[in-house]
Amino acid sequence: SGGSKSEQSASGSESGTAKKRIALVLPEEIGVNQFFVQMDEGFQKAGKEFGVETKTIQSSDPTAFEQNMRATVAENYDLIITATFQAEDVLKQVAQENPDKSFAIIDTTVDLPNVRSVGFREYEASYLLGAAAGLSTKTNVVGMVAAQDVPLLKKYSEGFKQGLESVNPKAKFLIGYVGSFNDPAKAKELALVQYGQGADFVAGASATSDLGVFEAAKEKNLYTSGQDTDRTVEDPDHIVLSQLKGTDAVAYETVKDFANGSFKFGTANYGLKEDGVGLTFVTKDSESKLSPFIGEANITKLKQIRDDIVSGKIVVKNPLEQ
Amino acid sequence: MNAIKRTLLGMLQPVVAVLIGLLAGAVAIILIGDSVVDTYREMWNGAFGSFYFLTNTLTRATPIILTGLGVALAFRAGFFNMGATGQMVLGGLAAAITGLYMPGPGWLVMMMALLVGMVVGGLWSLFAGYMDARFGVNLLISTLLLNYIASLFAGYMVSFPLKDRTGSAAMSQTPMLATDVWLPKLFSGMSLHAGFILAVLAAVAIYIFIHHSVAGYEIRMLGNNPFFAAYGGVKRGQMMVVAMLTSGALAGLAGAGEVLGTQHRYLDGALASADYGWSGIMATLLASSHPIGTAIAGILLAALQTGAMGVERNTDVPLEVASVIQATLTLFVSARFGYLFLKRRKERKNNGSVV
Amino acid sequence: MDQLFDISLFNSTLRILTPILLAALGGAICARVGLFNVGLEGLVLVGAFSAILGNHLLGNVWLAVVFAVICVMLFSLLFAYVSINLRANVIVVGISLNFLAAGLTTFCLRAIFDVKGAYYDKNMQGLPRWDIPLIKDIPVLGGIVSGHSPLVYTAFVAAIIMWVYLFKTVSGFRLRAAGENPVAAQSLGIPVRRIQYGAVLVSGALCGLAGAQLSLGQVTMFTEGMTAGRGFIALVATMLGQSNPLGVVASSLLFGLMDAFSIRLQGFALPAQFTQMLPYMMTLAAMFFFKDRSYLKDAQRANGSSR
Amino acid sequence: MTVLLEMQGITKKYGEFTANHDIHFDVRKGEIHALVGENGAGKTTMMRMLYGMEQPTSGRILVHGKQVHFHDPSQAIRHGIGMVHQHFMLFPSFTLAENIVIGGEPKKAAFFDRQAAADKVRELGERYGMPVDPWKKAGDCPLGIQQRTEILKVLYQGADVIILDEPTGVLTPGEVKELLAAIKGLAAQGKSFILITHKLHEVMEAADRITVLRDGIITGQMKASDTDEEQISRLMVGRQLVPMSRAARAPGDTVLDVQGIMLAGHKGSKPLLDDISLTVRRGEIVGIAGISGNGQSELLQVIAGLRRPDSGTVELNGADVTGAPVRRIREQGLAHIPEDRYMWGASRDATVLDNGLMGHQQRFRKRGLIDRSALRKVMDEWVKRFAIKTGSLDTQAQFLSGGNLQKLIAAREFAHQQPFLIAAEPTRGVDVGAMELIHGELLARCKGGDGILLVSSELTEILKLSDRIVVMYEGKIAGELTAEQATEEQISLLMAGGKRQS
Ligand SMILES: Nc1ncnc2c1ncn2[C@@H]1O[C@H](COP(=O)(O)OP(=O)(O)OP(=O)(O)O)[C@@H](O)[C@H]1O
Ligand SMILES: Nc1ncnc2c1ncn2[C@@H]1O[C@H](COP(=O)(O)OP(=O)(O)OP(=O)(O)O)[C@@H](O)[C@H]1O
Ligand SMILES: [Mg+2]
Ligand SMILES: [Mg+2]
Repeated sequence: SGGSKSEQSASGSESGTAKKRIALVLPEEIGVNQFFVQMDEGFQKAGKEFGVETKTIQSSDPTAFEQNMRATVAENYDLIITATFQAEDVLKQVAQENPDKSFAIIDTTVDLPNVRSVGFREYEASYLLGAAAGLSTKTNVVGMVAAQDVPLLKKYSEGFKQGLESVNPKAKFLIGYVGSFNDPAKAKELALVQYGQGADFVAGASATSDLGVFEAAKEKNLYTSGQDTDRTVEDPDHIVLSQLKGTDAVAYETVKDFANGSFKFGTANYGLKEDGVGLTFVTKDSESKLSPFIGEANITKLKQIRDDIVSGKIVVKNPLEQ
Repeated sequence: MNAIKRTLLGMLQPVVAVLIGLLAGAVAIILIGDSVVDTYREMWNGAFGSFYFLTNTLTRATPIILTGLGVALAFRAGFFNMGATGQMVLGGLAAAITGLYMPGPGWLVMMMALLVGMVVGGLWSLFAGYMDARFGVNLLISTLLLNYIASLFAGYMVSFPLKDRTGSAAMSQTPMLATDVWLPKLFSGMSLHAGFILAVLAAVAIYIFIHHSVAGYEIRMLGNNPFFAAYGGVKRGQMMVVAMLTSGALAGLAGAGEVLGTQHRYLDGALASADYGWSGIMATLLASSHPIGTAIAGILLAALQTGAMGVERNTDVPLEVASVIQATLTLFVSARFGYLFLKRRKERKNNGSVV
Repeated sequence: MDQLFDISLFNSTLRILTPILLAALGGAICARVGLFNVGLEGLVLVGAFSAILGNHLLGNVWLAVVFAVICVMLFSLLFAYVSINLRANVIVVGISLNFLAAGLTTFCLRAIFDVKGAYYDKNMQGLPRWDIPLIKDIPVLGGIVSGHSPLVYTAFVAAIIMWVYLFKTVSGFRLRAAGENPVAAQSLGIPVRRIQYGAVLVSGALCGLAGAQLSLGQVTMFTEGMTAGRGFIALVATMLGQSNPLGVVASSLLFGLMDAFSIRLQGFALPAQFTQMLPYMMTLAAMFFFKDRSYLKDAQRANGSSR
Repeated sequence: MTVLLEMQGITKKYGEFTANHDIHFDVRKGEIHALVGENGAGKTTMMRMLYGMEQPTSGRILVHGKQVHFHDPSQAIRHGIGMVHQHFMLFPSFTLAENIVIGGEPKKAAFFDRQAAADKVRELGERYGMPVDPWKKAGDCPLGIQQRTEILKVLYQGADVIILDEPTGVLTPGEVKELLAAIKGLAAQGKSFILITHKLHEVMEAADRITVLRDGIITGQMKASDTDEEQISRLMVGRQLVPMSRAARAPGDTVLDVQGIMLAGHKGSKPLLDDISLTVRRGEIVGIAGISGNGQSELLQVIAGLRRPDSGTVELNGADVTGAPVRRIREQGLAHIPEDRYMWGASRDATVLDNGLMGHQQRFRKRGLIDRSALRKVMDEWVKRFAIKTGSLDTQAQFLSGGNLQKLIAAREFAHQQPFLIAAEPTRGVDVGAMELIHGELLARCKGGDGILLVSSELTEILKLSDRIVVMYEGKIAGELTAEQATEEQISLLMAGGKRQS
């Protein structure tokens, strides 16, 4: 990114010190998913630390997202970051139409010369989580509450299932769909039903609705797990694991690179190997103490599985590639 | 003279309402400590600030106008059709399927896709009408319920049988349509597509139909007083079919237009999450089911929405506050200040004795 | 199959239906005075938020419920003022209120709690569960009926009180008169407007309870848009129950049961989208048996918007 | 006699239009004061001001000599003024008892004591000779009973001055007699009445004083004993009315042939129509007499195709039209003046023009569109010929006075030029001038060779126009009489379910 670009943008900023301007354009409203909140935090933090002007723009629906993307291009931001599969279509178009503009996308890959993409192999972490559940369950029934029965969430459910079956082929896997990303009451009912069907571990994979799963766990003394950040700190007795995904770090790094001039286009893909995804206690330590339900012995086994995935001894199938 | 006076008075009402709405919105902005002037300027810019943003607004108005017209026609016939969302979703899905799988030259596929979208939307709406006419299943409730059913069904279709398996294959969506099937853009580099022309034509056509055609007359009378219509030999069943079919077809066209003109594929949730259906109903009600009025109200509502996006992008006022302002404005736009104000003054003038 | 029909099915039915029933009763009383309240969704959402806010501020779950009721009543005054005094189209007002509530609660979540998406405090006490002394020991019934949040029982009591009020008391009689023929009621000196205001306020109170049940009874948290369409289902329940409180109880029961059932049906081979359709399908099917539409027609005519 | 109520120099304007001009009017204790005038003369407007539903533009209203300002009817009610509206103000889904006691409900604690209400209503009805079934729903009752309910409601409210706006329009002769007797009885007990009616013989029978209104101006005020019907109608219309004479007619072929019509009642109750057979020939008027609610409405609906009979046939103009769609029946040769003009005959929200188009859609269709200019031309003629008072053709029908709306409907149906016409209550609520016009038109059509089926609760109308008279009682034909045989007593007896005397 050359100086000429910053000069253009200076006209828009109040100070005239030619601060770089970076926009994070989200395809949805931020509150829909913890994942966006986390990303925004990393984005804002980097903005402050590296003296870059940051602007987060939410969109209420796909059409609004497209309009926001185009308007942001028109408003001459130096870098436009966006995220998730939902953004692919629009980004492909907009980036192609504006070859001299810089873009970045988080959580999926768009292979264009002016786009930097960072994808995640969540299914590897899901595999670990599923294995953890399979190793720990006493009732041989484990459940998962997912937001919707859509391909996107197969990254969680299919990986989980593979992991579960690999360590405990006899275990029964229950899955329930909330039908919405923010209906904790319904998610709680689903978790209660799975509890009624004998599950002693119910994984949450329903974005904001997970809070309902956590509550069910607390109420019925179930074990559960969270997503994206370390949720075990909220209730270590019941939320015993958390599947991690470093979206905040990626947003932070992207801004940092851009501010320092080390920003490069191209694609990157983060899995267990790159430490982009993970599982608490296995790939990363947690502030909370390990639940006896999981137990140190299992953690040791899981660490081995992690190493096998990294070394390629275990190949986790990408659920989206069929 | 009188006609001019009446038109002016008719315009006064919405103007006063918008002013009060802006005032109420200003209170919201002051409460969060932002500049009222800046916020409204950005709102205006986001909606009409340049030719580009104007076309954005018109793009967004297109599905609102079309669903609104459909709702208006059903209302006129006395059918409270709240099912625009479901009809739109199925129309969009059908258009996408046609666009993907029908062989033939692009323009023909495009036309067929629009047509199939209309037919499917129309049939879905007619289904509700049929249950009402034949089994006495209340239309208001059934159309609301059918929205959920349609959305879930379409969600299933694009999550499984019709799923896009190209690319990352993570989204619940159909594959992308071939470019020659897309509705042409009206101006290069802008989002406005030919669907807007269709919406304008539809508004004019529905206006002529409702106000000047015999069938439209019968539909209006049916809506006004079904007994009178029956007495005069209006065939309720036939008119119901015409009204519900057309109403659903317009919603279906709205969905097909979005699919062929904007998203270029059917994307799960894209039509429902934008609340086009509810906006269409609001446009109709604001215009008392007048087709041309519905089109204007549709543009107004779209402008409020694109304006809110402008506020989101260019001020520190967050999106939710922008939507509060938008809701406040619509809330007051339908109020009848002008009317009350005038009526009271007139009464005072005419009836001297009134205290 | 025994996994489909067990005590917990009926137990969860009662939980699921309560917010819907409370809101639908609110819708019913509005419909009875000729105001078709499409804004239930928004009112319940405001109720859910203010219940959490009240609990946060006052530190007492009962005061929180009262706080929610008061907040929603104030919010519903807006509905009353714009539709009654300013004679705006009630449906437009209702839809606008839904948008307003969504924006307002999201904004307040950020402004007051400084969080996005959800507010959750693990130390916050939700509504207690009541074990009803004698009933809880009755084998099957006890398992179904006992051990719910007090608002579950309140909802049913409210339905009965409303039924008695509407059909047995003088004041309820006049309320129905005001809704059925406002011109005639006015000509008899019945204060139609005041009655309409009263009905909207009661509706607000009920939606406040519905919201409180959702955010303090079913779960103890607030998330953006957590009503997830329950207000619209309540609207359907209102209409299906023909704005008769007992009818509303029946239609809410049907919906609650089907929703609870659909949750259990997941995993029995059908794709989730189809099991999720079940409550809507069954409600639709139920309508084949409830055909007296006279009341609904009046309600539609009263708001005059189909013209 | 003490003056209870007085209007001094009252003027009421609607915009440019003066509905009442400088009205001086009073009501004394125990008197029946009749108010007569053509449709749109301003009678209802005057009463609405007395009842607080409208405010006068200028002038004063005095009650017991004190000036009052009524802003809403409840204030008028408190001052002892009650009004029975021409178009009823009832709650259709409520019982009659509920409709009557509303506003003054008997209570047990806060609860509505419905039993006490029913008892009170029953007793009230008996006292005034107007019994009603307190538990019946108002919406299910015939117009006659609804009217009765309205009067009982005002009596229940304890009004001293009772305004009756065309109370007899929907009543049968027997009911009218009873009503007038009841009014006179009440007047003797000290109640005062303002009676608005178009039926001058009722005025002569019941009223003590008469006020005549024309175009919003009082054209005469006199004692009933000092005047006669002729003078009153001259004051009303401003001209002499010509009495009509009936020419002898020679009926031709059968145009309507109804055989064995059966129509079941609501779950288990008596059939609504029980084996009805009847014919109408070209060039004759067949009158159907009967107390309203004895199956006349249902019979007409069956003939007009608005209701499907359970058995039996309807043959119109040589073709079987049983259960055929309305449009086909109309094309086959039916014109139809419906009995309830607001329910069947018009759309209040639509313009006069749109109301006039109904049934004529095919005639004014031009390439699928409505030929409005042609329609306007034709309707301008109707307006002139029937002297319909309307702002313009674009006025909404709801702003027409009831009489003028009726003329519009009649004009529309006469314009059909069909060989068979149903005329149901063709002159209900219509003033003498308009009645003369409509009757004349009916006779002319008949003379031109059309068959007419006339349904009227007005015996004089039936007797005056019909060649044959069919009396209906409880869904059956109770008897048939020729015009020569028929006397009012005979018909009344049949209508009341008595045996036919031979
Ligand atoms: N609110 C109003 N605005 C304008 N004109 C009105 C209004 N009310 C009444 N009029 C007109 O005033 C005139 C008098 O009407 P009114 O109803 O008093 O007549 P009427 O004597 O009762 O007639 P009818 O015998 O048909 O009942 C009519 O021409 C009517 O159209
Ligand atoms: N705003 C208005 N503008 C014009 N005319 C009106 C208006 N409001 C009422 N009117 C007319 O005022 C008159 C009074 O109405 P009302 O309901 O008393 O019965 P009516 O129409 O007079 O019936 P009828 O003619 O049989 O007596 C009617 O003619 C009515 O149409
Ligand atoms: Mg009158
Ligand atoms: Mg009148």
